[in-house]
Amino acid sequence: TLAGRAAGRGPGKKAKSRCSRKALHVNFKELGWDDWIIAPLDYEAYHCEGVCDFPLRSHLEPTNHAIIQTLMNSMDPEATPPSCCVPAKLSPISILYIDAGNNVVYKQYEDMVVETCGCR
Amino acid sequence: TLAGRAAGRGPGKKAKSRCSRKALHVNFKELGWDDWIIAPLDYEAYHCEGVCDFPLRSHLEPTNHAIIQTLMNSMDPEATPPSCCVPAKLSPISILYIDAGNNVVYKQYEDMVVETCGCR
Amino acid sequence: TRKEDGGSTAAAPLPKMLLCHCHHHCPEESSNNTCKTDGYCFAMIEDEDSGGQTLTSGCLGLEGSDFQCRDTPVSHPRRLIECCTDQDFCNKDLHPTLPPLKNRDFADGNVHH
Repeated sequence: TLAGRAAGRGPGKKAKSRCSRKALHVNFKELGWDDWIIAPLDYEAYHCEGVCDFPLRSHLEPTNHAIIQTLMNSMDPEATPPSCCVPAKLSPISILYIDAGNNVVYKQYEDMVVETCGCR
Repeated sequence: TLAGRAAGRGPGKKAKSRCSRKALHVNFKELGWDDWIIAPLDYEAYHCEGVCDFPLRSHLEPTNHAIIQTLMNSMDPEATPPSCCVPAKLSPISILYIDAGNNVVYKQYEDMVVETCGCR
Repeated sequence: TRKEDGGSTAAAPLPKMLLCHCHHHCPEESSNNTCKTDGYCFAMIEDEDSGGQTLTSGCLGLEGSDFQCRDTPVSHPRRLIECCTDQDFCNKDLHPTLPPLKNRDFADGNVHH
């Protein structure tokens, strides 16, 4: 049906989820880090997942290399893998923790949260 | 054997090729672009391929997010995909081509050749 | 300028962002099927494994548009992309079509000797 087709789900074709940001809830307690991390004990980090297929839209900020690789992949998928969906912009979070000297430290950790995803 | 394991080949475990730069020869003629590109007609673009597993070595320049995602993946591979092997540094090439106005143009295209790969 | 016959103008810096109609895989923050770009709007028709065809449209960045708007005639599955930049939502006026597959004609008995 057109609707099916409109939503990228041609009859018989499993819906391809394209490169986008998805949830990734990080729980430091589950990681076993609650012995040194005071706060936060969890945060939303997100992650990037999905196919990078032609054409690579502008919001995925593809490099020229990613575009060339995507074209090569559509010529011969066996010979060349597609480009990969990865974080394009990241932001920091601050963590309160106890360091090796038993001091309480408040530090900003860069690149901890995905803001946008891209194909590279 | 330790050596086998050291080389990433645990017993029964298919050799996992770790994230590294691999060949990707781009032939503009094969892409059907020899009608607008004068030179070069081919170039070595390389591409990045291989697993990003724990620990992410320094030469892969992992972000904090990639490290956290890798740890979450090793906790529950089904729930969280690993980080992805992608170009970390790229370099340009210059192309001589004929534009829509039939002018011969010599232009530098950024990010056309992979210099190094990383896990993101 | 419209870019589907393989020509490309040396990209004069586009002063303002172009609005395009987007359908399938619009950016997360987009609303009512609209996206924004410093490059081109596109429309693309693509064969599906099942025999049907999919029409998609959206925004392409300026970087790489020389390559994406030319595409390669050797892609699998078959597809045809058309790009434009002359006005906002110019891709609403793009209607790329794919010629019927040759062996399909044979299969359908449409081959005339």
